Amino acid sequence: MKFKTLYFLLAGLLAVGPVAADTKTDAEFNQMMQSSFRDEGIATVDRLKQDETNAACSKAMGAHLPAASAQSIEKAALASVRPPSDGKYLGDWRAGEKLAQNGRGMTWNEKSAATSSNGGNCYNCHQLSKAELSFGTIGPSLYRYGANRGVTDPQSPTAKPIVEYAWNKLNNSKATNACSDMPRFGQAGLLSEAQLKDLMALLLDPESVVNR
Amino acid sequence: MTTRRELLKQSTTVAAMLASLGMYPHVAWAQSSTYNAAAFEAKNMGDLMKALGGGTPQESKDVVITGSDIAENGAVVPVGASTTLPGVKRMLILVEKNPSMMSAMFDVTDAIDANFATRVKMGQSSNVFAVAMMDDGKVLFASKEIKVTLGGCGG
Amino acid sequence: MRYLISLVGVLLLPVMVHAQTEKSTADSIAEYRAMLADGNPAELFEAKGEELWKTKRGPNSASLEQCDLGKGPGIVKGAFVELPRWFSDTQRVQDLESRLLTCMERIQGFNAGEIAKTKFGKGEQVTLESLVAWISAESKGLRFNLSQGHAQERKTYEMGKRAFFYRAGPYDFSCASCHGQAGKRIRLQDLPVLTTNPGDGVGFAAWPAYRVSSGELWGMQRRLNDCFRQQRFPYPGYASDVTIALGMYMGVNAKGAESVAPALKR
Amino acid sequence: MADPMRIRAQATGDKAMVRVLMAHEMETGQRKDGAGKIIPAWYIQEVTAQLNGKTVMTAQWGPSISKNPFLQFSVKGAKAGDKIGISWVDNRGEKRADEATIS
Repeated sequence: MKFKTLYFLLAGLLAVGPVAADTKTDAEFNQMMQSSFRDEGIATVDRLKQDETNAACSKAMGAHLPAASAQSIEKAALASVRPPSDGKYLGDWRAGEKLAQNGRGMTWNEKSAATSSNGGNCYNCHQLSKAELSFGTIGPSLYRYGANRGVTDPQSPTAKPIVEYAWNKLNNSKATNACSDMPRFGQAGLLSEAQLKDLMALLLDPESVVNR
Repeated sequence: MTTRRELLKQSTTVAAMLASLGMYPHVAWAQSSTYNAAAFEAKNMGDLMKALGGGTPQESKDVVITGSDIAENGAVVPVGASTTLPGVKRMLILVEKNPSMMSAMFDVTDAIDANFATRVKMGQSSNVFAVAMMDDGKVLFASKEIKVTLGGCGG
Repeated sequence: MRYLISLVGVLLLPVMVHAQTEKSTADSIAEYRAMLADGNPAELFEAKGEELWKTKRGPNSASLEQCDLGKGPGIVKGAFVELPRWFSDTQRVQDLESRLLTCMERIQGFNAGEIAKTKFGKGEQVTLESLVAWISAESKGLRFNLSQGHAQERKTYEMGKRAFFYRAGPYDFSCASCHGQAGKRIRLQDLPVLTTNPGDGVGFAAWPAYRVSSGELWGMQRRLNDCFRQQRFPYPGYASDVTIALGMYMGVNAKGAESVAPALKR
Repeated sequence: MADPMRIRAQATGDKAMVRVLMAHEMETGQRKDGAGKIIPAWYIQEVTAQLNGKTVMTAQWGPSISKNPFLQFSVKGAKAGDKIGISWVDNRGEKRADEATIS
């Protein structure tokens, strides 16, 4: 009898192997997350659901993703970005600066998840203008972003690759870095096309506080 | 540490008890009838001096204002006002751009130094003043700018 | 010779002025914090917390003096720097605040579930603020030394680690987005790295703390709650499993760090 | 009744440095609550300090003193064992008095 139980146990272990342990921990973890959070205003529990990108980056725990996995995420992210509907990449840098200063959006305190109630949160992580001393350092400094890249006329063909890179980054940060810490402002519906253009102008307009 | 706390707690409890019975021998209650409401409503130096009966303030290097150049949070900004000049009647702490200018007014006696530190609220970056009102009617001041930064995420 | 010196002085002056403005922000902020360090209003909460611990309260009209924070009934000193830990009477890993709920329910007869649902700064949550201020102060200067001896303590650590790196929500943030690397800040606020010991009195070793922005005393539960808010996550339950697991993860990582709690924070 | 103050008084030479923390909301009367209603002003207006029962300082405060106020000053001719008493009264007439021994 005892032998038989052991046999079944062993057979079970062999059949499922380490995958079973993983699945069990996964289930326990998911159970912990589901039972620990509740809806509050616009911040509902379904926000805990992960897409493939977030799932892969979470699992890596800060380490680099395998090259193939990173490339496939970046490729899909890039494919999600559309150029501006009217072909114009730059809006108003003054509106962009206001957005960059605004750190609000999407918390359970916010009444609405509409793009109009969201800020760009840029200064939280980046240096942008010389005047603003209160800037974060999670992301690289963007001070003189356009000027340092020689952008004197954002409309010019020489500026095109720089303009497009910035547009892609703002729309879907994962297009250039699979596990970027930056939100996907366009793809996640956090900012409207017009708002994104204003941020583009802040970065690339030679007259903007970033470049002057 | 614990001893000090125990001691303090005992003394404060006793104090509170006696005070509530109106029997506390050492500490007299502060009097509210003398509160200078007009001075605390003044929006500018002119109105303030009118309310306090002082003349035109003059800048003086004998008056010292202490504070950091930048305050991480406007809700709590440490400020100090002091002078070693003899004959000080009152020391004031003012924040130029607050809705009302004066934060605090200290009456100086022979038993204390004209040296006070407290913490004030600042709605925005502003000049902060230490003002010494002298026995001879002179009003002396020192000022410094304190920048209030946006400390957190702004969310 | 004198000419030479003044010439050098003139030449160096612009450089020095430049260097000075470069570092002035950080210096001024440090100066600001130093000026506030003496006279932390958390002391007001400590005094109240000690009194609340010893006062007969609740439906059972009992004090918390027999509460077991892990080192035996009534032993407060040193308890804070060993929490969260496994408790055999509840068969759970508990942090300080979760454990206080247990004591308030079992000893004083309060409804722990109701207190957990109460908003911060209201009702019995106010009691908890003062209690955590005093209890943490009783371990001030001691070093964090969480147990990983029990299987559940090790498992809770692993769960906390996963939660720490769990990216989700509209911004794709995890705890690690802000606290995964050393030397980063949001705006001017320094961010402790929490995947390792960030140092004495930093990160996990700096909470509970008096927040000058709101004039409130925040325990680790409220700290984590506001982290999740800014992470754009849904609302974490007070003393929920994920908060305790994160406490275990950060606390074990902080092994050897000196506790300065209750600290003073922006 | 208001919570007790924390008073620390330490003698150095012929002076004593006094540091006080008071538990008070110091509401400005300019903030609004969640429903958009003005929260009425509530703040300490007068502070008095005594050395062994004799008044050595009086101060008047406005609502722009920070919540849970801090005050530091030094008293001349004070020595260890002397008593420092602090009292305050706010704009609602609420009062508090505490005492500490100089160490």
